[in-house]
Amino acid sequence: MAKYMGKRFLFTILTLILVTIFLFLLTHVSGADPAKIMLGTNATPEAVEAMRAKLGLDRPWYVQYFSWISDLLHGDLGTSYYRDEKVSDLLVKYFKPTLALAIYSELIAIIIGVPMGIMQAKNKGKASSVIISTITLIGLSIPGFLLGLFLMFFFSVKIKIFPVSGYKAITEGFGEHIKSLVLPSLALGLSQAALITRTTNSAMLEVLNSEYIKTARAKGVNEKTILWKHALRNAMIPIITVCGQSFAVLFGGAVVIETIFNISGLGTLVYNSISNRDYSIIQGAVLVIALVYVVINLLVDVLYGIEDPRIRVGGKK
Amino acid sequence: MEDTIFSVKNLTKEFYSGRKKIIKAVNNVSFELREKETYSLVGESGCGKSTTGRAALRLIEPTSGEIMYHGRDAMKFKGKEMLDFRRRMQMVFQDPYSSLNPRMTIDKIVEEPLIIHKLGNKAEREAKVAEILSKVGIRRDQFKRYPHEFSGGQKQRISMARALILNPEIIVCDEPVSALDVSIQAQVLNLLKKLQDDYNVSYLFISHDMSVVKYISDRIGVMYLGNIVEEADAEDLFANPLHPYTQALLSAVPEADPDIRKERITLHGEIPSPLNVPSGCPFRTRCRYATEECAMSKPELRTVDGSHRVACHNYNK
Amino acid sequence: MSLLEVKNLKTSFKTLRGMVTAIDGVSFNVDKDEMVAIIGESGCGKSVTSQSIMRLYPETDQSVEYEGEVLFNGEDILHIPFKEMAKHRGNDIAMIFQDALASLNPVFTVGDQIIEALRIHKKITKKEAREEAIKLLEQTGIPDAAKRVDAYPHELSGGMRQRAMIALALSCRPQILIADEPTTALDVTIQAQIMEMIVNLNKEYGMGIILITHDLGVVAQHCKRAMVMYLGQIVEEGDVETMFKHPMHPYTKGLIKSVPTTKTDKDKPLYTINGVVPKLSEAGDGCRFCDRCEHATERCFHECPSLKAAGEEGHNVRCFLYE
Amino acid sequence: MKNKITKEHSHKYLVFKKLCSNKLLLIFGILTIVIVIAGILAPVVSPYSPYDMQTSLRLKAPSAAHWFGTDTYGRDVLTRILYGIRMSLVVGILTAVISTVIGIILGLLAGYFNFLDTIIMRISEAMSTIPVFLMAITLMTILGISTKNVIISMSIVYIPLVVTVTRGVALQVREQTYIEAIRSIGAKWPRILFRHMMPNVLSPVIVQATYIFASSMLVEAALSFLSCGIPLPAPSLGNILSEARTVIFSSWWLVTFPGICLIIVILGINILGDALRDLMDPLSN
Repeated sequence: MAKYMGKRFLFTILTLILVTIFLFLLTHVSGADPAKIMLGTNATPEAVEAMRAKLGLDRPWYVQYFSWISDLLHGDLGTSYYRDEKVSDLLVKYFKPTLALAIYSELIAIIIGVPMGIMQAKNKGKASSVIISTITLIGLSIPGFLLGLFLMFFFSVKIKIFPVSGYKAITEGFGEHIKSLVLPSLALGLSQAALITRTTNSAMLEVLNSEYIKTARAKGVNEKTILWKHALRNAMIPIITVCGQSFAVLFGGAVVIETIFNISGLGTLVYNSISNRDYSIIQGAVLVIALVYVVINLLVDVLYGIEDPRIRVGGKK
Repeated sequence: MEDTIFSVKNLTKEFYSGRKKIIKAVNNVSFELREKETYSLVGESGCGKSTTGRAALRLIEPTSGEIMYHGRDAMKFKGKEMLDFRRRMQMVFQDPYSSLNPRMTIDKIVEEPLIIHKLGNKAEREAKVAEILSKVGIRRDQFKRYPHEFSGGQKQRISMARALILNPEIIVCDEPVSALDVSIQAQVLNLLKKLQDDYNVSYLFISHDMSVVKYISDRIGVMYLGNIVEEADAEDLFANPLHPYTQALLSAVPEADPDIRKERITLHGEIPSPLNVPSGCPFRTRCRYATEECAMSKPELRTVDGSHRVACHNYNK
Repeated sequence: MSLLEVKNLKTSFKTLRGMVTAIDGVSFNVDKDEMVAIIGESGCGKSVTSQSIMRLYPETDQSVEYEGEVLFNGEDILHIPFKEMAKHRGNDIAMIFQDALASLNPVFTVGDQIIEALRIHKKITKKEAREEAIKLLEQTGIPDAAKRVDAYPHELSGGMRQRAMIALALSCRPQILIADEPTTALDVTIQAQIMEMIVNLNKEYGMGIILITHDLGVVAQHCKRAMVMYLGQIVEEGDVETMFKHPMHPYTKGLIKSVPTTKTDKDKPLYTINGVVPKLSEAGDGCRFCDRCEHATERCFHECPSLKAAGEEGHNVRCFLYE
Repeated sequence: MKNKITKEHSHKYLVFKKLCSNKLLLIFGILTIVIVIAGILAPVVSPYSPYDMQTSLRLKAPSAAHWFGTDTYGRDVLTRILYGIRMSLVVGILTAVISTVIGIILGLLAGYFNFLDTIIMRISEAMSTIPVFLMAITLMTILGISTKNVIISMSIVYIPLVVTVTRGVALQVREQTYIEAIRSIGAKWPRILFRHMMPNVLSPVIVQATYIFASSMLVEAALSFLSCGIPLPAPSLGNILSEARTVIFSSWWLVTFPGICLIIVILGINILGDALRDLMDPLSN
């Protein structure tokens, strides 16, 4: 187990290094000149040159990369091209709403997805299973932003039980906080719920077809225990995987939903930076989200170990 | 021996398990194959018989040892020589279901070797394919079918056709009948014998089924944990097994004849893991005659009577 | 009254092609102390027979239909509610499967799986169950059982896993043990050990055993009575010695003759049965073996013979040749 | 015997018949086909030009002349939707094809050569740490907004997915005996890889490609909705919705019709994907 986790950890570091190289290359390949962007279109060539020297952009690319990395390791993500603020400060400020949104969406996705998937597998061949699979398919086909617009139109404009937009921090009262995030979380979480339903269903079906389920039945275990103890334990790995991945997807999807619901989170920050071509912020935000993904995956790996003795004992697979 | 066409000497294949542990799957194995003869390697799972077959063909590179083909050193073959070696040495595999490409019709499958070796033009190739397929008992109207439309026995016939089409000298048959139903086994065994007569091929026959081996072989090598422990003419081996392992193996074979209920030598314990081969004689942990000497030194394979060879300290000369 | 009476058992499965009958009219008895073999090649329905007796197929989605009766101590367990069947499984009738690695749940220890079985059917504490589990593992010849009880299936060797599987099946001292190809996946030397153990269970505890196998050797060496199945039907049944020496049904004859033994003459080709086993869905109205039979007459293609007594007592055969 | 009745039908036919028994899916499938055909024939069937602005006709509700109403610039919504579907389909198909072709090649190489496996899979894993949508929008910012760049960015985004799927299947196929057999005959790697392995990894990858097709249409719509996708004034379903954002609560037809069309088309492609998956399932029974 320790060896397995050590290996996973090393891979994680490697992945992160690759991500930084990738992000670094992206901004370099794009040919965008931060100095020009910062100084605006009317800047004189001399001023741009001076700015480039100040930012260190006149150095060779690998020197720039390593100085960027060493800054990163010190928690310094650079300065925004537009606003006179540190990227790290901005990210911290905008991170919380997105995190809250992602957590609630994930909860919705899991609470709906896992039981639906189990029901679908349990009732295989019955009408209820067909209904669930059809709903799932529809859920996968509705764009989050459309769902968001619809929910907003119905619940905020027509019935008026939820606010149209805006985000309330938890410090402004838990009720308000939840209320402000219900619709965005639904808009974001439902498609993931569909995905989790699908995965849970196919994982359960596969397990229920296996020989050891027959053994369990042959020794007299009742069907309920077979489903919830024997089958679910074994189907856990794909379910955990898809839940972990969906969390990262939610962070990505937040860009659109936050814009619609006017939540000032990472998504909005990225969106606003795009029109300004404020690469330092985009770079920072993407890096943070990649970090979230990687950490979640590491947690998922730990869960694998706890879940599956074949990984825990013997370090195989 | 004059008519020896192929021989291996001190063939060894090691695998790495993890970073440091070495598995000696094949340990100093030597045997030779004469013209139009069937030499069998028998043993239980994990004894290294299949690995020996593959290493002898250099399908996996041996760690050390000598492979002589018509007096030439096959370990040094490269490029055209190697391609020619591949052409003269063919293989038939155990699993009929996965040994044929499911996306190709069987006439294409059988034609493929000719294309790889650039033999004949299209018309010639087709004629040859038709001839060989008819020979193994496939009807002309079945040529354009896909493998899944055939039964296991028929698939094994098609595999034979694929191997024979290049006019090989030697065919390595890796458990060719063990995946087949009993009534089909007999058909394939008969076919193997008939084809040997018609095409003058030699077989290196790998199997765990003693009765089948007895029926098909001229000479037999018994393997245990990567070593050949006894080698003899087929009749001789069954009439007069010398190694305690061979004796136990023969007595354990359930004969499909209620009259032959023999005195059984039950071996206790299990085959040791190849990661942890006992010192000295590999069989000593399960041998009822084991002495101190057996733990000290490894017995060499020595000739006792004509072509009968055995590796055991306790056999009195 | 026999311990287990199977009467006219017919099992059909729902497939895309409609209901397909996998076994058709299988009848046999198993007495206490008796070891009966069901012989057949793949697809003959021998495993379906055993799993139908245990009712292991999920019945909630109507994908399986049973007809006939399975009487255990006189009670028809084929038609009692599915839930009640669970009480018999493991407790009265237990089963061991071919592939022990696939048949043991990978996420629970061997001990946990035995303890679970014990606690379903007996009112005992966890601690008692654990001690019982260790005892069972010892009985099945697992060395160091007190330690192995906490091992996961993947940590054991093939032979050990099959022993653990047997320990699990024995946990509630069932009256009938169904062994479905228990030694097929094992090496011959290990095979011999496991078969010896199964034979002992039969002798010492008087457990009725149904041995399902394709290996004629195993049957010839260990069983007294056997049934031969072909395409979902029993084609011949009787005493092993007589049947192996004087097989009656052309299929049984062919099967026995085509298997090489160490006494087979090497210079003669082996006897073979022509053709291949047809698909279940292609079975016609006539005798199911007619396409491959040397003796088939016009009648065989239109009419299916029934299983009738022939030869010695207790010997039945499904063939017009013996009418 | 009742077993014999449907004997002559192939397995695929039976699966297809079973799929058609789900009426709801069937209806959506047929609707999709209608919409897709209308989209393909947009220049022929649409009564107006998608770019003609008529200020006098601003934001008119659906009528006999304009079935789906008009937008803020007085353009016919139906016409724009038809052209928009065309655009979305083209972008989706190209994305699916490009990412699949590149992904299959990389995935096969990774699945066959151990040394390439580590390199390709590490890079692919690093790329997939960035969520699909975020990655697409980042690439769009850097490459600049144009239709071509939408296709390029989305193709890049989906390549790791195809690589992972292909490699997974390739690893299984590589272990099949027929690959060992063809190697034992003396075949070289390009032949093994592209003649023997590729046809056998294709089915799951094609199923994956249809999902990419659907999912890339979703992403394209979202990108365009945020004005980072297809540049205006070209119609795409995302663009139409994006332009409608400001008047969304007063002019319902501007969101409803393009929204429903988008959902139906994506649903239809997903149904196609599921059907392919079931049809290509290795022959059971």
